[in-house]
Amino acid sequence: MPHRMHLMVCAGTGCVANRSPEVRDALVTEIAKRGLENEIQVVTTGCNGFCGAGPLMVVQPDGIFYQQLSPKDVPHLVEEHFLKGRPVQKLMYVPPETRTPLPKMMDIPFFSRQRLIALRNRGLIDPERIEEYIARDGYAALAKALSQMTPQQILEEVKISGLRGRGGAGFPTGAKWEHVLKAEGEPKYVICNGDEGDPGAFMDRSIVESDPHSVIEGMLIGARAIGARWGVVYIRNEYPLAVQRLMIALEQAREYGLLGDNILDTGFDFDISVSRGAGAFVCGEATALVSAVEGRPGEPRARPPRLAQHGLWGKPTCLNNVETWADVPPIINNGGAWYAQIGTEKSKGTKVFSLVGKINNTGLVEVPMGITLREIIYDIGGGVPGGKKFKAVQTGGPSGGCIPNELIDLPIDFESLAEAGSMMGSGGMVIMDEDTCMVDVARYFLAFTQDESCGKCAPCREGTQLMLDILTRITDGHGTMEDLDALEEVAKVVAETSLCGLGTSAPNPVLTTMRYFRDEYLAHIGAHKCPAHVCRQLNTYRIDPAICVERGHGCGVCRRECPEKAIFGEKNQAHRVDATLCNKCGTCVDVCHFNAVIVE
Amino acid sequence: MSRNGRGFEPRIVGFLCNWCSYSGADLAGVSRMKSAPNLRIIRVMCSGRVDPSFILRAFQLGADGVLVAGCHPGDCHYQEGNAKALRRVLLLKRMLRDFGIDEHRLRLEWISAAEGERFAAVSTEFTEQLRALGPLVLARRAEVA
Amino acid sequence: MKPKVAFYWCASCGGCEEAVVDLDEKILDVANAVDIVFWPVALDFKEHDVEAMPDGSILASFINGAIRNSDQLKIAKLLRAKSQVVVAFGVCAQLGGIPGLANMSDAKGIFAEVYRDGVAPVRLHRENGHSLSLPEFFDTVVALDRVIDVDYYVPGCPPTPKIIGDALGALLGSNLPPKGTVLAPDQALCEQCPRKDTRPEKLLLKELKRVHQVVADQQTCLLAQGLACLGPATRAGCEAMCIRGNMPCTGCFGPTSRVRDFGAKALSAIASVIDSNDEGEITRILEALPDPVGTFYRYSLPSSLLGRRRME
Amino acid sequence: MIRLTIDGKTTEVERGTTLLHAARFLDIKIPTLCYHPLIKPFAACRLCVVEVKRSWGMELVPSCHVACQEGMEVSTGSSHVLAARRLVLELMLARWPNVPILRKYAAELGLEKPRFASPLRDEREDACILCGLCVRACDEVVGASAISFAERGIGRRVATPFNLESESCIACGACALVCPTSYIKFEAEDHRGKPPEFLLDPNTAIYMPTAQAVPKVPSIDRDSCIHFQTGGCQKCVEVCEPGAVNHKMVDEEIEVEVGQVLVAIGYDTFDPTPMAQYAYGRLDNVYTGLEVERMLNSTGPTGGRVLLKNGKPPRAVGIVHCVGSRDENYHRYCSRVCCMYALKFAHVVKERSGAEIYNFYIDMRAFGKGYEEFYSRVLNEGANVIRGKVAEVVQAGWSKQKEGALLLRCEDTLIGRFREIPVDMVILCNAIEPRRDAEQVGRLFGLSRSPDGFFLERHPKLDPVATMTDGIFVAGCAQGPKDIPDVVAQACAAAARMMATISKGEVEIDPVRAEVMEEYCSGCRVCSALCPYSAISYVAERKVSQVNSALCKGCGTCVAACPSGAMTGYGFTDRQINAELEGVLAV
Repeated sequence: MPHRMHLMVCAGTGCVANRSPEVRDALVTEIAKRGLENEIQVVTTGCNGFCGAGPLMVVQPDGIFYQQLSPKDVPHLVEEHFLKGRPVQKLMYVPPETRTPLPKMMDIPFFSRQRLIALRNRGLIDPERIEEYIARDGYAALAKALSQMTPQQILEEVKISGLRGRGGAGFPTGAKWEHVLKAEGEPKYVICNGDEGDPGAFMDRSIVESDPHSVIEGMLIGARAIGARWGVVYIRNEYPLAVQRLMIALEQAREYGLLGDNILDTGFDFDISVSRGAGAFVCGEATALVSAVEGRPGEPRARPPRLAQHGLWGKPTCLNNVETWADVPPIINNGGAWYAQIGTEKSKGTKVFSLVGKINNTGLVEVPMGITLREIIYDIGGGVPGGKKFKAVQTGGPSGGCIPNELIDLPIDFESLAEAGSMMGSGGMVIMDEDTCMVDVARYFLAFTQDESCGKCAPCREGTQLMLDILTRITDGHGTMEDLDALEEVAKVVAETSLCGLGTSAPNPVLTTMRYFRDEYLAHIGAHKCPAHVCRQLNTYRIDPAICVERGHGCGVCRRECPEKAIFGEKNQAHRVDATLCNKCGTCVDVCHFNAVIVE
Repeated sequence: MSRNGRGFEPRIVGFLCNWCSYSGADLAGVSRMKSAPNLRIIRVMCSGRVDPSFILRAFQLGADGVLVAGCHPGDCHYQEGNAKALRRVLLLKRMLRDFGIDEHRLRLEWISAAEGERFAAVSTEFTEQLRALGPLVLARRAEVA
Repeated sequence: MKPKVAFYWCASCGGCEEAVVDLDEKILDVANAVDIVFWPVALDFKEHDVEAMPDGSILASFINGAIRNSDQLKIAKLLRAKSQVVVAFGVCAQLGGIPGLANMSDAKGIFAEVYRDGVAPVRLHRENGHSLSLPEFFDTVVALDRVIDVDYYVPGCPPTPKIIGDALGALLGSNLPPKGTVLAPDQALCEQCPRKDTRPEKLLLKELKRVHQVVADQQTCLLAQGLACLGPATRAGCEAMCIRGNMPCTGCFGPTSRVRDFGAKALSAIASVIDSNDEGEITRILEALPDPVGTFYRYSLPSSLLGRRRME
Repeated sequence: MIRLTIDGKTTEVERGTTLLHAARFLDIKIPTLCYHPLIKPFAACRLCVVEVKRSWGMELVPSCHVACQEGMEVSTGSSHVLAARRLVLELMLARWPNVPILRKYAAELGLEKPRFASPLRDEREDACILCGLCVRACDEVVGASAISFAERGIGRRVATPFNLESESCIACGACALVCPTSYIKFEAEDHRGKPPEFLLDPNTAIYMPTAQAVPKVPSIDRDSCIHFQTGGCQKCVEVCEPGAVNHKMVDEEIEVEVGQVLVAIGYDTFDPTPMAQYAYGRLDNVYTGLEVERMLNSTGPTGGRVLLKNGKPPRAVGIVHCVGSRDENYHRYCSRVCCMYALKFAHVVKERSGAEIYNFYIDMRAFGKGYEEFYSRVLNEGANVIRGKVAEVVQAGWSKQKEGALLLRCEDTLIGRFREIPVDMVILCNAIEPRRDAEQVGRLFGLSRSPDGFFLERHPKLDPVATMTDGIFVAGCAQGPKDIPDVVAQACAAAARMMATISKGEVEIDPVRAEVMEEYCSGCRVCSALCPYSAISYVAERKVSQVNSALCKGCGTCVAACPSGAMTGYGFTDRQINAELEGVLAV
């Protein structure tokens, strides 16, 4: 008798970190205790996408969405909902503005506004069982491609779809495949770039964790189209769960005859090996990735020749991002035209963004190209928490730029973001509110790219170092106007003359922050003030005598904790800070229970 | 029989090899070196040419001493001629002893083309040595019939 | 009238006499062909019989043995006078033979050795009216041609029947060979040696061995095996009888006509094939020839260049 | 062929030519740092960027790497390009302010001082600017891959694995050669562990022996050429258009049939090191005659100028005659040429450096034609000659400070007084010695040697160029020390002698040789082992030995040994020698 109810417990890395397996175990034991084990089946799925609400569970078939579960809720939940059939209000999602819980997952705007293609199977299948993937039309596209379509037709379909690379540059995938198809040299290779070095980006991870077979199928179809013999998945070793699930998926695919020799009896031989990245951001760049796979130091080389002519082991190679490969099977199943309807005139299909930062609904968002920032932030993201004002969004990670509030209605696609000075990038979207200092953000991202620079070409190696040095001086209050000009000049030249993507895109955060938030720079340099009070050295700390005495009764905690002994005052009297001694460490703000310390 | 009144003058036969000892003797002469005149020189192409019969014949003809002089080992113009001479003289010396002839009467020396001094010294010294030994008197042939 | 021949033996071991008898039945042919007038060992003719013959009446007299004492000298001279041709028969007559080795000492030395502290022989002994005289014992043994003129020589110790036969044939034949010829082939023994083809490419000896020290291989050349075989220096003719008996040749057929002193030539040959250039090593190898005179002058000491040992 | 326009000049280049080469072809100067004609382009310094017109605008590309495309429009000097170059340089100067090549390029672009300073500022002039030329040369050209980049980003530096001394480094110096800032230095040490004053041996793997070399053709020094050690490089092959360089050439031994040989192997010079009193090898500026000859040579290390080790000209020079010659402990003979070349040095050194000259001699042997006149001329030019052997050369600092750094202590036998002459440089006229390999050469040609070790002539007075063996001649210093006129004379003499025999057409061989009388030979084989020239062979069918008269040299050893007297030696038959014996002992 099939189970009447399925509990889809999320086991993505985010939820696992919040101990979702304990919730699942509690459920299993509780169901067993109640003797319901052959009626209700507990399924651990990949990342559901709404990481901010984890650990979460979706009860199928009725689609009830429970969030922020803990093991101690389980007995009550099982009895109430699963036995008595009354969903538990307390555990449901409550949108910030309306206060009324929304039981159904699809009613929650976070999910309803999204359009899932790459993440089509998220939260619906157990990634470690190929049968569930096949159940949802898995490998149907491959069968169709191998048996009913010629490589040329596959290529045609992808071209029609208008699919463009989701790695960041947005190079038309069809054109890239054609280059590799035409290039001489045997054997040919297809590579899946799962490096995802951007801080704050985790969409590739969750695709591989929740639906590894979609990537495998995509690569198989791609290989068939361009006549490749071998595939390599370059996956970050810092994604252990993704690596593990990928290995399981590859093994299962081989058992089912979907990888190896004579796939599906069509005489097509193809197999995939896994190469684990050692954590260098620069290895996300195609040529650096190839040399890393070849065992040489991860250092980009000058192009041309492009990978299509001279890639892995010197043979023609087609390198695409995880998301790009994941989009291929639906295109084959539903046809390129279907895919081309979605998105804007030049940027077709959907893009997965990892919505992080100062946002209520943190998580993975797959939206059609052309959607505006406002919709993502407010409709899907649920706005900025804590009543703070939205200030800017940083897209494309350290290679991207910051888009100010004024451009909130910017439709998102490759060209629009580039015009705004940023770039699509891998899809990282960091929301910043008024408490974020843009200069510090620029410094943070530059510190990252400077540290990750491979050091091969002079402009990137010396330029990032120099820009970081200037920005640090500005955030320390020692910046001068000449520094600002020099910073801009260096940024431009580094962007123009660097050898690889890292160098050319590293200045974007600086250039965009200076373009849209020049006033903050001037504040730091001229007034020696950090509007967002993030740059401590520019803050002055003052104790509000009224609050200190009335509420705090001069408790003196700040006086004791101050490392520089810069706070004076007696019990029950207002304390004050001696500005000359204060090293602006901010400890007093942290220790005062009564928020008596005012930062200007 | 003393010819110059200085007592017994030994008669010495010297077999000198053409390439080394004979040239050495010539060099001694050219360098005006003084040496005993008793040596009667017979030039042979190599000390290896000296047949023991000649040596016995020399003694039989009344020689008091025989000198065989060749090149230093390894220097021989014919590579190993002097080695053959060495083998024969060693065996012949043993036989002379049985014949009652003092083996010092037969002498084998290595003298290179450059050793004029040495040649002079050897011939003078050999002469004095034989003078001390005295004449070699062999049974005259006519003794029997 | 059958030609008269005479046989006589001086300092001889009697081997040559027997050699004549060795002709077996052929002795009869000889007997028929010639009239033997003097053969002390076999026929009872006396000295005075020969003295009675007219000079030159004997066609050929075959004298073997070296001249050791005055008696032998006398008869040798007598036969020379009575004969047209004198043949030195056997190596003792030709070169001095084994008796010639006595020249390593003199009469006094030999008597001292033989009679040690007993009575030494006295030349003339008178005893109650009778006298007994002995021939004079010469100090030095000499070969026949030192005392009389010898026409032909028959080498060997003893000459082999074949050599004797050939010699007689030559003598009785029409054209006589030139005076002084040695009636035997004029090449070295190696010519007739059965082991001729086993000689090595390079004949060099690292070791010399004495006959009693080793049992020689029957097939290969004895000299190549390190035994001092004097075949290369010895005249052929005996068809290598000793070598067929697996013993090295000791040179009894004497030197070839071109060699004046057999011992010196044999010494030169043996010394030359010693394979070493180092004085010490050569001396060590030569230890295997303790008695060079005995080895090289076994049959020809009297006729050698030095002739005898020099006595103090 | 590809057509493109650079700075307005259109030109045609072969497919695959890089923009940099095309520009240089039009002699447009583009600065480069990490580019080297013999190494694959690296495109890391980005100094060589030029502007290329693209559909979407102007793109800066590295000209050293990007190949020309049909119809490309390139600008190498636009303000945009120069600004970019200037700033890249400024970034590098910020980190390495004093590197000469950076300052040179910066000056060309009108950049004086960088506006900013890198936290990792390195003031050294010979700092490493991470251009990677050394690493790429070692890897691609030499093939030893002994060094590589280590660490990443700003920490990037050139290092050997684990900073340990690399075993695969073959000390070929390629890295030092290509390093634009000489950050990698190549120190050569001579056998005394000191940096060599003169580099007598070639300092590059392929070198022209001297400017006046005959034939004037470069040759490869097999020990220092990289190709023979790692199989890589062969850059000389690449750049030689006529393709004349061939690493596969090996010495081939060719056999030449000659009738005659002239042994003229010359001489070696005496190494004065054992004569500790002359301090050769211990004190600086003490040279042998040959080293000074090299110094005076215009193509020599000092270009012909007389210089001390510290580069300054000497104020006083002492020339010591008879070093190792006319000396009981070393060579008793006089080396004959030293006096005259010592005087030549006196004349030339005085003329070139104006130094005070002191010649220390025993007897001034100016025996040749015009020699005495030269000697008096040198004396007039002010050379001081002191008759007395130098006892010792010491460091001046020992005794009271005289002007020179070295002191020559000797006894001036003409005035009977002990003197100490201060000089800056000492020239030792070291003796001429027989060649070290004279022993082997002598044995090869059957030449015996006179007591002084030089080859022995047939007759010192009557036949100085012939030797004991017919057809073998000796000339020049191989036969004894002599100067150039005498050597030339002897060479002509030897040549004349050889021509004489050649013109005669046939060679009289010595009548003296052995022969077998086959009718007497018993085939006993005693003789065959004795012949060193294997002239005696055994005829199997006739079972007799036989002498090959061409090979037989007539030594007669076999004649003496032939036991049956079947071998005779013409010229020295037994009968002849016996007759001689009877003759000499007749009286």
